[in-house]
Amino acid sequence: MMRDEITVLMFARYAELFGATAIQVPRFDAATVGALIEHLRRLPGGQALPERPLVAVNQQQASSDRPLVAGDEVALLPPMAGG
Amino acid sequence: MMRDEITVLMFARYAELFGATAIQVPRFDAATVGALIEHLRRLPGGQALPERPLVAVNQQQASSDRPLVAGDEVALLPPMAGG
Amino acid sequence: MNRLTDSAIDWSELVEATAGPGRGAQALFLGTVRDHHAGRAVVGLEYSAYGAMAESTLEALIGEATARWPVAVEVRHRLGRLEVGDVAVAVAVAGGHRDEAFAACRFLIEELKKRVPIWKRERYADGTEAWVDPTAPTGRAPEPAR
Amino acid sequence: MNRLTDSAIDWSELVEATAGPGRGAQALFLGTVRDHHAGRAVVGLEYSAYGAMAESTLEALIGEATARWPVAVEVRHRLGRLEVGDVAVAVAVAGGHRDEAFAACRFLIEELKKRVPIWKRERYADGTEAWVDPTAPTGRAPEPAR
Repeated sequence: MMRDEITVLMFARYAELFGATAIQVPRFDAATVGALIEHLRRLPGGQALPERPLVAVNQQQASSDRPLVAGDEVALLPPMAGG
Repeated sequence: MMRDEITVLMFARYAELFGATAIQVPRFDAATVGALIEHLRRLPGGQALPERPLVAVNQQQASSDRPLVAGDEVALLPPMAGG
Repeated sequence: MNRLTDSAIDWSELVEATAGPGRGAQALFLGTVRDHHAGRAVVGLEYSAYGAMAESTLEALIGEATARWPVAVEVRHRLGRLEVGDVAVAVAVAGGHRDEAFAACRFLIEELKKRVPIWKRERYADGTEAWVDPTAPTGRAPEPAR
Repeated sequence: MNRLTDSAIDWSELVEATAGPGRGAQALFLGTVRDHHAGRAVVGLEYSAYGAMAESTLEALIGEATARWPVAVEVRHRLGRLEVGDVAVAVAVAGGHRDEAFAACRFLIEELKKRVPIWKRERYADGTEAWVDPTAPTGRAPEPAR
């Protein structure tokens, strides 16, 4: 991981959309959670991503205005279906 | 059991009051559940019996005006404490 | 069907007995002997029952539960002398969804306590004993005047 | 603490682990794999998770439950490939009284379903598969446009 990249973990259906379980994104394209999602929706496979998917930053759910800094663990979470 | 007697089953604390697990009572002293209880309360040990204890007739809870006939299975039930 | 038993309750067997491929939600309730009651240290207790009526009342309660919810049910109550930690009662329910599994399980233990003729005599750490009366303010039956 | 496991859940061990001499009421909930969902015949499913967050969220839920009720709690969720009848999740609670045992058990399974990042892919009798989405009207996630 380069210093100015954000790693985005992908799970379940979202991993299938992108064909990847993690994607590195330049941090200037992902200054906030909302900007990151906009960026991801333009990537191949990203068109099926909802406009406001559930996102966790450092394992806590985060809203779309949450700023991202290098080293943040960002994860895209499809609707939960445990139990 | 004589034809004209009612057998009253006693359980738990009530069995201790009377020092018996069953008592035979002449049926003319026990025409109804209420009359039976009045009679039992006059027996040795019976003074500690409540005026309206829980009573089952043939394994169903019965009210004090329930008539009793020979062959009925009558039981005095202290407050239930299972579970 | 014998739902009263003098030996230890095999509650895991009850959970397995209620399972089924359409029943995705299972609830189990266990009532065990506590080491205290109403402020007194309990070392054990003894359950007794009006056996025939207890069995028929349990049967009726299970009929009410299965008429009200689409569930499979197993209930056992232990009688005789129990020590602290022993399982006194087990209610196992399995249904398609957790609403009905929880509701039927709760219904059965509540009604069992109210309606099934079973009695409990507690043994205390100080050597005394008393009948439990859940309807009395102290939780214990009054001692008879002797 | 590993609350996620790839092998069969030993739920009776969880019930025993929560027991204690002051805890007279124990509640267990098991979620098992059903043979149908939303009108389709299910032959099995596969659970996956965001492991680290699932563990930390379960830890937080247990903290919330034990702060709210005086109970001991054990929770396990199975991951990987499961067949019909397999136990997917187990919640064991023990407390002094049944109100708190039932309430905490119900709270934990409800919150787990809402907040713990675990996903489920169902396998159907007709050979197809789909991701489950409890928030979708059909109960299944839309297929991606390819």
